[in-house]
Amino acid sequence: MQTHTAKRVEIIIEAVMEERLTAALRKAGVTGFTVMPVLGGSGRSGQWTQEGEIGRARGMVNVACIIRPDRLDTLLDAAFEVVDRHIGVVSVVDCEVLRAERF
Amino acid sequence: MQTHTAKRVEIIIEAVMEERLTAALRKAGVTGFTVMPVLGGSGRSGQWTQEGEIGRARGMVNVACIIRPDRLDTLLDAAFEVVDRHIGVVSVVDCEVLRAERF
Amino acid sequence: MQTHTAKRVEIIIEAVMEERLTAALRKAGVTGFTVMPVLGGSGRSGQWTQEGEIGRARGMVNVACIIRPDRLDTLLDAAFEVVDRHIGVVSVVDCEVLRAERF
Amino acid sequence: MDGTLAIAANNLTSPIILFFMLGVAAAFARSDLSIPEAVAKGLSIYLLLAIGFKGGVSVAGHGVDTTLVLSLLAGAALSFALPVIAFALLRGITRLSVTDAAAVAGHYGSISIVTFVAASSVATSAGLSPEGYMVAVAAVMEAPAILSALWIIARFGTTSADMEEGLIREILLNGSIVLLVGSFFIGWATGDEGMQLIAPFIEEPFQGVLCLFLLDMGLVAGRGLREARSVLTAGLFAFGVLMPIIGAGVGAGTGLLLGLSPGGVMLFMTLAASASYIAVPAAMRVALPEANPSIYLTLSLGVTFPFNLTLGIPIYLAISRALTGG
Amino acid sequence: MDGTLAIAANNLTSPIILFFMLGVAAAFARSDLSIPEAVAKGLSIYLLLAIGFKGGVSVAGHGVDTTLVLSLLAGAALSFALPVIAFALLRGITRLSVTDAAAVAGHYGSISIVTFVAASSVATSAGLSPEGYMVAVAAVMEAPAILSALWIIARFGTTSADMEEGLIREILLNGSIVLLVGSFFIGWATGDEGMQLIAPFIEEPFQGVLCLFLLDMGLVAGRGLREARSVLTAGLFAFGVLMPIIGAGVGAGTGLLLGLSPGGVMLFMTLAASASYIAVPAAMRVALPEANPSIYLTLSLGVTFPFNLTLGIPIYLAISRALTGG
Amino acid sequence: MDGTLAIAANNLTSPIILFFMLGVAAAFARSDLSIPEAVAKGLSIYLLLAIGFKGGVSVAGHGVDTTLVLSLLAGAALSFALPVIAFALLRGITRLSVTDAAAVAGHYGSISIVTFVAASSVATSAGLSPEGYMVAVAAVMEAPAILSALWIIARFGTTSADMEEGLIREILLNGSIVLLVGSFFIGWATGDEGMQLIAPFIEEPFQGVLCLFLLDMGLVAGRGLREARSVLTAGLFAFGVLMPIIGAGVGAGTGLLLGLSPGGVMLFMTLAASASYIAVPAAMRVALPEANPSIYLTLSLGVTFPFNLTLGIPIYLAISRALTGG
Ligand SMILES: Nc1ncnc2c1ncn2[C@@H]1O[C@H](COP(=O)(O)O)[C@@H](O)[C@H]1O
Ligand SMILES: Nc1ncnc2c1ncn2[C@@H]1O[C@H](COP(=O)(O)O)[C@@H](O)[C@H]1O
Ligand SMILES: Nc1ncnc2c1ncn2[C@@H]1O[C@H](COP(=O)(O)O)[C@@H](O)[C@H]1O
Ligand code: NA
Ligand code: NA
Ligand code: NA
Repeated sequence: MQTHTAKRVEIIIEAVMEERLTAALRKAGVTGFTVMPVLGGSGRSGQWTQEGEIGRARGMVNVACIIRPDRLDTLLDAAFEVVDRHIGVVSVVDCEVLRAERF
Repeated sequence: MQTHTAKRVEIIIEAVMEERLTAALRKAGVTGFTVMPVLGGSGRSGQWTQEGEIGRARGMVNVACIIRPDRLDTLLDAAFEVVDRHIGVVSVVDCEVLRAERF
Repeated sequence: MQTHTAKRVEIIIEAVMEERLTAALRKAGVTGFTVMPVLGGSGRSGQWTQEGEIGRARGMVNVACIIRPDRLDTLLDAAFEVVDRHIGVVSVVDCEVLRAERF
Repeated sequence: MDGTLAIAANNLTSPIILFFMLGVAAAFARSDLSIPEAVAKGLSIYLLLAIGFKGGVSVAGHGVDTTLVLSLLAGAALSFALPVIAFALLRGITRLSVTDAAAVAGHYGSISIVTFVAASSVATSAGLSPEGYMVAVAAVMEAPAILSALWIIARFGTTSADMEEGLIREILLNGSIVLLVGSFFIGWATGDEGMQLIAPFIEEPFQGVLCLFLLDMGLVAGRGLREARSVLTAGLFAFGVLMPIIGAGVGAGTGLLLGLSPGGVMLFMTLAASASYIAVPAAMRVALPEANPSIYLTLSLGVTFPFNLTLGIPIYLAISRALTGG
Repeated sequence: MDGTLAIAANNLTSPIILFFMLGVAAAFARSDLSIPEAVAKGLSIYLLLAIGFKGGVSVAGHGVDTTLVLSLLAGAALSFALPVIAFALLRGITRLSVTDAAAVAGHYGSISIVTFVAASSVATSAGLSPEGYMVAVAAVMEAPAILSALWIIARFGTTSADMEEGLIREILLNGSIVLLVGSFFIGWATGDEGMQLIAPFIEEPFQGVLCLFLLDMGLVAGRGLREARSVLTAGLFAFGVLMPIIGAGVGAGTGLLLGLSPGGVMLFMTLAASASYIAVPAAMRVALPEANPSIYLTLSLGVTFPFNLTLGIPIYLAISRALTGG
Repeated sequence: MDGTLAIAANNLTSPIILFFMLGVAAAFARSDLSIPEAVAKGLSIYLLLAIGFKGGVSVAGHGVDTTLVLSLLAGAALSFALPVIAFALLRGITRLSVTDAAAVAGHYGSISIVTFVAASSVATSAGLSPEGYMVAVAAVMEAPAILSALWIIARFGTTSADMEEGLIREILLNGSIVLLVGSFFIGWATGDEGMQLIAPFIEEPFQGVLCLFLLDMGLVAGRGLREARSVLTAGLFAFGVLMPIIGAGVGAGTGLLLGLSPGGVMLFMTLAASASYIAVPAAMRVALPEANPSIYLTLSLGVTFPFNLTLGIPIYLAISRALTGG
């Protein structure tokens, strides 16, 4: 099956920043992404879980974004602006995709 | 620790197509996969969120499938048949796995 | 944008073992990880879904851990100890991360 | 028509409608108010169980009316027929492609159970007692419209609908149909005794749960309208208001022919006037992926649902009363 | 035994059982009907809180019976002992490995709280008033069976159970035990005054919530049976029906020796007859990962639970009445 | 003060407090008891809807008091002013950085709606009838404190707060404010008629739902305390108990000046004494990411909330009665 080279970016970011991130992505022309839930985790700011929480101060989400390699830097710049002062993790993986016309 | 080369395929697909996809995978001999939830996203067909939705017309799921490299094409063929006319994203990443006998 | 090489480990493990896994990771000095939910899946032990379940006998979670390459073996050893007798899948992917000082 | 205005005004200031409007307003204002998906689904399960059970208990009480079977058949026939009317209307007053028009049409043959519930409330407060089996008619009307839409595609379309084995089974065994029909039969089987047992769960808090559910529907509808402003042309909007009126007319005629009570005629009108937003959209995503979901979801949930909820239902009540002398 | 038949028939047509059957049927028909996991967990939390609280209030009202402590001890002893019987029976009539047989055996020493709730309902409608502390007996019976199963493995098995530090704590502090016991003590502490405050929440809608919960249990049980048909041999099926009867017999003897009321004896029988599907399966996944969960889950939830719910409970009621003259 | 002790003792043994304690104990004991996030959110939505609606109905019944507008203004002023006091106190008795101190201070100007609900219950059982619009005062007090905290940072801090466009809108349209205010207006608009319709949903089960919700709050608070032991210095702990007392004092003075009823004064004290754990923490994460959330969440939910719930509320009741002669 014919596949095409792309980049898979996953941004784990605070739930309160989700809308700001996706707005920044769209502003940078990145219109394809998927938001996935996070149950909890651990990092330099300690361990947390979303269980039973009613507020959004602790929650995080995982925004996955598959993108053409030449658009990666635009995406990372846009994402960095938002995560800059915030906790969160940005990782990039090389991948192959079907149906490249969709990206 | 001893690791083995494998492929990690992630298929973001409409929730209504999940059962068709997993049936197709099983039919193609792919019996190992994990289904993960999706909260929302954005693509050519616009932005959406699952918040407060009671129907399944908009929801998507993320099917992750780790597979021996030589079985990749079988998997992609089976997946493509299902996603073909549908929205969704298929990406493939090279990975290493522990306990290769499980795949 | 400046990125740094890292490893992304994803461990799909039974929910009942989650605490044991994260305790083992922390004991091995791995303090950064994110836990994500799983809806269902299929493997050698059959197909399952979390829908409507009230117990934890069947559920799984996905623990993602981004780590400096030189710490990978420590992590895998710690993880292996916990998954050893249990069902579950451990995969490792090469990735690039922003803000390497966080890992 | 003074009474109608009073009922309409009363309806517009019922907590149910006001909570719906609160949801719409919150969504438009981009508030982060939201009901978790699991809770929203839980509420809808509650409503289906309660309404089905109550319908069954009512049938157990009043016995099987001779018109029951005819009503079911008439419901199915309407569900088959209405999409054809809707399709013709859409092709006449909008520029939708055959595919999109067929998909939308399918929604208007099927029904919205919350609209049905809201109409039942209004009917009851107006002193009417609709036939209990109308809930079974609602269930019967859910699915045929889908087949109708697929037939329209096969007949007039260029793309083919994906009618693979399993689709029909999936449509008929849709969770909301199974729960509604199952609860109906359980209510029928256990009757008043069963009702006494679970009335504090399904009767008493019902209106309050409905408020909360309509808050959620308002949030979802408002969000949809906000996102899909661009697809909502004047023609489509006109369709979203006209089609329920046409449907209600057809429903009224059918109800009268069947000899239903005033409440029954009103509910038949409401069923025919309402548009699906659960069973049909899901089926369309499977069978007709090329159709644009923004169009049919926005029309059904963003235009026709609020229209029926606010203006339609009191109108149908007034007309049904005028026609039946009830 | 005429009364028994009537009660059994009545039980079989109670909404609770019918909703369970609806769930099973929907799962077998592969309907997509499902209750969100969060809602199902919320329902189970509600039931545990309500049943624990009611038990506590009842103890506050009737005072501490002299048999309370003896009943708790007897419950713990039964929970330790029943797995040994179950293990022997399993090794006799099935071909399960030692590991699988021990894991299954552990489930049958422990208890199913929903079965207990259903039996309490039946007892109350039959005019009995079981001792309020039976809910504490239920809590006490949850865990010992796990240790029993692990002892069986250590004694007869080749694989070793993973008895690491923390497991015992985890078993005893299992969420359902903590909630049940905690609510019991809160009910005890606040008594009738507390009950008045929250009765509209935990008393009145209780039966309705139970219906919804049993719909979910039916869906899960049906799905399990569908997936695990292959593991369910005739021998295993026989065990799933025989073992509760044996357990009920042992429970009846114990209840009589303790001098419990007719309702208390019936509930003791039910506890002994029922099999765990929350605490024990989770513990087995941790300590005995080699045991096949399909076997113990299918037996417990797919065979023994429906058996107790439909036939077992009326039988235990009849026997308890016959034995106690109640 | 004998009556106070009795009320305090009575309060400490109310099911609401006991379920909170059960949650804390379960979290400390590392039980796996937990309420699903969706259910917890559903419960908080229920409480906001119910309390807002009831407040509105009460205003509809008693008419718009002349002091209503003044109370709203006073509430906003308090919400602006209290963070300044809190900041000064924190800088005096703890070693928090300006950033952390400002973030914490913001929480204490805002309010905790569950504390308000608990105080309302106690007021009602003590025979008081607080002004219905106090719930609107609560809503008005949610947000100003955030601006106050950001102003403190701008004035005394080295890092700058992230006051981008959208933040103010986001704060004001926070889901809990929108739902509380929206339900208040709907209750006002529909009055007693609306209340009759949905009372079996929002009135009767209210106390029971509150118990379940407080169980969840106890679990979350207990977990927070367990994780964040290290940040909780003696100075911070002292602040977490002193600040509500100071706030209550300021609230008492304001309530008296406004001429509120005994119940109104007590609720004003409670609002001023309580600390936010929904709106403010979320806003701080956005605007002041450098502030350590463990500090403000632990103080607000782990120290001040339990203090108010157990000791504070009965004290505020006693003082309000003494001051108003009510
Ligand atoms: N190395 C990592 N791998 C995966 N997730 C991480 C990692 N570090 C941090 N996270 C996630 O990001 C959150 C905040 O991290 P931190 O800023 O280090 O406290 C954590 O709670 C985790 O959910
Ligand atoms: N480039 C992408 N990266 C990640 N997810 C995507 C991407 N494009 C689309 N998606 C997901 O697939 C869904 C449908 O995409 P589309 O068909 O482009 O509307 C979106 O709503 C996203 O959830
Ligand atoms: N190849 C695979 N790819 C992704 N997930 C898998 C795979 N194999 C197993 N899993 C997951 O791990 C669980 C247990 O696997 P197993 O031990 O093979 O039954 C499955 O239910 C899946 O959720
Ligand atoms: Na219709
Ligand atoms: Na048992
Ligand atoms: Na305050």
